[in-house]
Amino acid sequence: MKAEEIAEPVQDGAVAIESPAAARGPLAMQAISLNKDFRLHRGEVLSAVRDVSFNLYRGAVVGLVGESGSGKSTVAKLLAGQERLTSGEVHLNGHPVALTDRRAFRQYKSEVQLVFQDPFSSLNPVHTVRYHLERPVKLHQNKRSKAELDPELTALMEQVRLTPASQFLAKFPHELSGGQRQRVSFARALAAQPSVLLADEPVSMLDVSIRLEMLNLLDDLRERFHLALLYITHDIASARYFSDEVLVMYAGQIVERGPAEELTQEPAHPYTQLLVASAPDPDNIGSILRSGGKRAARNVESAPRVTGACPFNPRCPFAQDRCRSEDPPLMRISSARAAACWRLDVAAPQLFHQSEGGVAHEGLGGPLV
Amino acid sequence: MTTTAATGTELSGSKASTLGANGGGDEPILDISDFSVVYRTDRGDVRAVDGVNLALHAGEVVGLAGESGSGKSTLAYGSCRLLRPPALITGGSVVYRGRRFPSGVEVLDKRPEELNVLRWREISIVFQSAMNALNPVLSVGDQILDVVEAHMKLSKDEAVERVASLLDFVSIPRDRMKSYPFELSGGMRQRVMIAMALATEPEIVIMDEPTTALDVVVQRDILAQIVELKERLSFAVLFITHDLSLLLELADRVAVMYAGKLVEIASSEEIHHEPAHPYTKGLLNSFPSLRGPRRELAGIPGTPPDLRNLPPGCSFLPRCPYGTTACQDIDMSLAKVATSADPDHVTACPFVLPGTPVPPRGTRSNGAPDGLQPEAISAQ
Amino acid sequence: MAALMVDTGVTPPAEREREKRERFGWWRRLPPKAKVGALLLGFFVLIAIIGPTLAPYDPSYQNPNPSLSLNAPSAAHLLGTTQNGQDVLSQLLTGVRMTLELALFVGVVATVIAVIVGISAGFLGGMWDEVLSLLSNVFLVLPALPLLVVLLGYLPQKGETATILVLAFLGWPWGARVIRAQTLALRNRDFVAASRETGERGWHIIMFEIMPNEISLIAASFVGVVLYAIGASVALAFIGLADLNTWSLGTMLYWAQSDQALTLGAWWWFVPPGLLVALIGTGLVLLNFGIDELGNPRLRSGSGTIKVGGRWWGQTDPTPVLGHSQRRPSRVAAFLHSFSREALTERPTEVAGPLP
Amino acid sequence: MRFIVRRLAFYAVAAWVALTINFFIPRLMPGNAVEDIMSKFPSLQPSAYKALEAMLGVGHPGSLWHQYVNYLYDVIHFNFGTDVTEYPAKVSALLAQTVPWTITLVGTATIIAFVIGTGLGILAGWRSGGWLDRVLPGLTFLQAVPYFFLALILIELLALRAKIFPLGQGYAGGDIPGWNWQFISSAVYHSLLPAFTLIITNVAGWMLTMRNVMITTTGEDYVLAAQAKGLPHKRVVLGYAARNAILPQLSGFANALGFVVSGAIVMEIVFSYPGVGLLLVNAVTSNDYPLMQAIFLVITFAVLFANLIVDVVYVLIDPRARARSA
Repeated sequence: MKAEEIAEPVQDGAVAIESPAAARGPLAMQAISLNKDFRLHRGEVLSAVRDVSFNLYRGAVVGLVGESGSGKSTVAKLLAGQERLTSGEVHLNGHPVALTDRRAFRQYKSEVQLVFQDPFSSLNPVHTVRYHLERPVKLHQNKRSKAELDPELTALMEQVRLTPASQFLAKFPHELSGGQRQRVSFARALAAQPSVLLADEPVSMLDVSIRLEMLNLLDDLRERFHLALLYITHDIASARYFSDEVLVMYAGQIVERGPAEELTQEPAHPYTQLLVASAPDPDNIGSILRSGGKRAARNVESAPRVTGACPFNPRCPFAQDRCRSEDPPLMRISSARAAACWRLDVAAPQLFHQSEGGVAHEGLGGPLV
Repeated sequence: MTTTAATGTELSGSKASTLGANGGGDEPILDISDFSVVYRTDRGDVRAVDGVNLALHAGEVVGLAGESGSGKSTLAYGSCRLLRPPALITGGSVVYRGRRFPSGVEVLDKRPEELNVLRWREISIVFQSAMNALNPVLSVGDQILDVVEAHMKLSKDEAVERVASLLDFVSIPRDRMKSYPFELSGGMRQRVMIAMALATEPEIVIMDEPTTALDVVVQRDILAQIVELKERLSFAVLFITHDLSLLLELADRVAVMYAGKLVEIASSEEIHHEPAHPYTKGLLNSFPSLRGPRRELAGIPGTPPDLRNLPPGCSFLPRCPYGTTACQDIDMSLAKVATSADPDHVTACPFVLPGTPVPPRGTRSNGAPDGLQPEAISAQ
Repeated sequence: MAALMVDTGVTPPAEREREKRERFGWWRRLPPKAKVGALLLGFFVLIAIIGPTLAPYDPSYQNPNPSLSLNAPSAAHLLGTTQNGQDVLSQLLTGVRMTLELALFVGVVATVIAVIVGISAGFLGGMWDEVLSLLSNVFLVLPALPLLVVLLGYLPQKGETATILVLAFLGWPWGARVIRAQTLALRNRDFVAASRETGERGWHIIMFEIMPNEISLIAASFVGVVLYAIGASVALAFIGLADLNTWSLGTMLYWAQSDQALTLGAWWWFVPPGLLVALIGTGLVLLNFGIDELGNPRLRSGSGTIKVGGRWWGQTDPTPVLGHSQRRPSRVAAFLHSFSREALTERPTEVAGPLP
Repeated sequence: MRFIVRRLAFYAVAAWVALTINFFIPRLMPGNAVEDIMSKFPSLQPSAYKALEAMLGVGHPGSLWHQYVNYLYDVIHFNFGTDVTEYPAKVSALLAQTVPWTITLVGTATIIAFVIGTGLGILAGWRSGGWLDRVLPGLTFLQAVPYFFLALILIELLALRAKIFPLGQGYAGGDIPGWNWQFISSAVYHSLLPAFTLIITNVAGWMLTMRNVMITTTGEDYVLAAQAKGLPHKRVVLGYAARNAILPQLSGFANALGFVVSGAIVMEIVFSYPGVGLLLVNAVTSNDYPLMQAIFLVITFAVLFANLIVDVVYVLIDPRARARSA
């Protein structure tokens, strides 16, 4: 059985795949066939994002997972309006977004906010916490007087659990720890009262011990304000922990998408399988690392991108001639899952021998390790 | 020593056998005892490492875990005396007992030029960021050659051949010798660092978060390579990382550090199944797992204490879910965990025995301490 | 000056010290170099302000009495007289004002140009950056003084305004270049993107997010331009390319030289103006180093050292150990040590390990 | 290669800007320069009026563009016109007499100052806090002293009073320029004091900047790594720290060349040294505009050429620049 026979190509990923996030609330944002090319110095063009489509729903978390350089941060910048789209459309609450002028941009910003990865560089060192929060409140809530501002700032600080608020408001960024700074970043984003929050690796620069606390805080905020949340990360385990739907990006494309639990427990795409197999796992004492490190000789260095081929084929153990000559589209595996691979029948056979919806539970690490 | 003409100089795999004679012996190859380091600042001394005892045996992988600022890097670099002012070693002893120094060398007594005999020849380091640790204007081959020429008596040709075979060893094509660091990918640079660390066949390799900056797949690959090389060359590894889950897979023993002190040492299995110290438990609870049921995790609320101004007694007390007022009186010395299967399992927390469940999440709001929770102890 | 360079970064201060520190916080935090520079400059600025009123004589008054020509310093003329019987001290007190005034104007004009060009090039990027950077780089490589000489050579009136404009015209590129580089770096920092997220306008981002982070750089480039302006204006006046009827430190040097003050042994006429130029310059250079050190404390003299066991340990020494006196052996001792038994056993004697 | 081509293009633009400024100065300045010259030099024949106009372009027939093109054509053919003061000597001949003196003296002194300053800076930066580092603030005084002032005092003390050095000039009065020992030794002897003054006023600046870069570089991980590798001290200092620190120092050197040359102009006046600086000032005082402009161009081109050489050296030392230029 060929992959196409069991998995039909998905024409419009945003529509044809039922997002598990849809159950949480109404549709907030649609990314439709986003493309972003960067012109490099010597006339070359880098396709950082290629044909990426997905939906964000109020109250739900969509996790976007990929390695550095996979284009996941560019997706966030495109959605936030920080980068210009090469082609594609973004819809907000059902209407296409056109950032034609300053006013439209500012209006968009009161709906969509981006939280940055590095809390050490996202706060201006010369300004106090108060300044960082006052500006968005003034601009988006039009509260100008001190009497109006102060209760709002205090409320914001309490929402991100920086108390006593008055004490923290007077501080400069360098007087705060990394976790406290990131809380300020959250508060600043909330001050615009957005409906969509894009979080670009919001915890990866923080210490391991406080990462979960921050993720839990983000989750609380999502629930309280009914936010549509895009969670971008390189850590697939935290995506499983935190999101409803997971999208896996490789070389600018979404190579697999599906409900977080199903996707991480039974990855279909060879790249997702590799990602899952590579994640550190404390339950895995006596793993390859400890038993003498039998290393599969993989070509992990990124090979030059060849157009019209599966981007993963140089590293893929299942690669065939077709993978080197034709770029696979996203193909539906089940109502909520899809993967872009010609060799799904070989890479993840158990997904197709079961009745739809039933998921096999023997681990998948096998073929790669 | 002459080598076969065909292959030139090659790295040995036979050190393991020479070590076999004393490999299982009790004498550690690196014995750090009562080691303390402060940073002198305008606003007082920062006690970065405080009275630490740690032993590393030949061929063993010891993991050193803790959050940033816990002193794990200071401990490792301090024991090689590589810390820069205003760092000052205020006491203790670091004894190195290698193949060539069976009677032991006190590192802290060495004069500057004498240290060069130990450095790299006996103890080498894989730095966290290879990009920063490699000289940007020298080719990677020349940088490895520097080490070989400084520590080994080889002819120029032999030295070059050795560099080439070292690159072979870490699966980098030989012609990359002439490449500069900026021409290599992140993974390749880290491999070059590893090749360089092994160039003189040291007995100890300190690895300072060698894979933190890399993507998980590359990270996995490089860790596997390190393990493989360790099996062949049998050096001891001191592996520093904030990622405890990684250590559990990799290390024979794990030492957990908090606020300049070691709070727990045990075998990886023991740390994983029977963590004794609340901080270790917290760290273990900080990693969402890909396998097993999805569970609510809490991490460790709060922030590490100011090292200039530590709370009395246990320095973890303000963040500890089990803390009692009695914790203000303990001195944080390591004591054996009687119930443990590992006879060498020690911890600095005298009150919590292995197996205590972590209290449910949600009782705490922010990083500020909620006050002590004596019932947690009585529940035990 | 060396005595002032006492290291402050090592000894923990006592409590009383800390109180004082808070009261004079900003001054105490200044690096010693900046303090010396600021004091020197403050002194000369004061002279520039009140100097002319203190001058005992009219600096231009030529005493017809030949016995008052080229008098050595005396009670009546504290710094002696010129060949024309003019009072040197009065000329100095007037000249400092003129020299500093000119340098200040040049500094302001050139710095404003530098800030505008540097920030627009760095912030706007693209074509703007290409053109503006090219412009500042071209002006940077053109040798300033010959061009100044040619420009002023054409001017029939070589007055103050002309000199200021010509000096400012050639004085901005260096500042523009460093400000551009800094703006480029800041523009890529997340906090600029974050303020765009907040919905801030471009000018607000420039004025309130980027500029405040460049204050020390702008100050440094201002000080640099002032230094250049003093040096160039004095040199131009010395060549004769200035209004020689006014009194500045440069014109004083011109007259002293053209009337052969040194050859006639009138050191009191020639040395003071030159010395003042050097002292003002020293003040400016020290101030600039101080600004650098504020931004990068590691540049402070002795900041990377710690005193242990009666010896200073530097950046590149092994970490010192308290209570161990590990004196650095002299070269002779190190040479002798290399023959000792200990050294021989520690020598690397092995070659590459045996084959498997 | 790309890098070199880019730099060459840049210097071409810079040269063009200098030429254009040069072309427009006489046209933008107030007054009639030609009348000015004619009245100052009664010895000039009326026929010289045309030549002056042609050179300065004042009142010249034809469009401005036409004049501009003619001007560029002349410059490219090294035709700087006729000199006024020493009429009818060619300007290019005067330049040929003076340029070698300046380049030899200023070039040598600048390179020596740079090498000594950088070397001392390496030592001061590596041993931050050492004695060399502590005398540094005192050296700022040397950096701030006006060059000509120091030179005059040294002439007074060392030449007039102590009679160790000659008073000035490029060579002794009786010597005839030529490639003979007597002349060369005389020239070298006469250049010692000017060179010495140039060096001591410039050394401190190079030393201070190099020290700062060196301190920053010493803090880099690769220097720590070199120490951890147990390399010999010399190798760590020179191969790892200084090798990297020299790169920003070289860019600074390139940028400062214009200033160094400026200082040298005043130096030549003080020492009556027969170089272009003295020629320039004489030209200015005698309103010899054509000569003034020609000298400005020559100095500018020399500085641009020196910059180009520094660029090439930079590319040779920095593999990253080499890769970019490939």
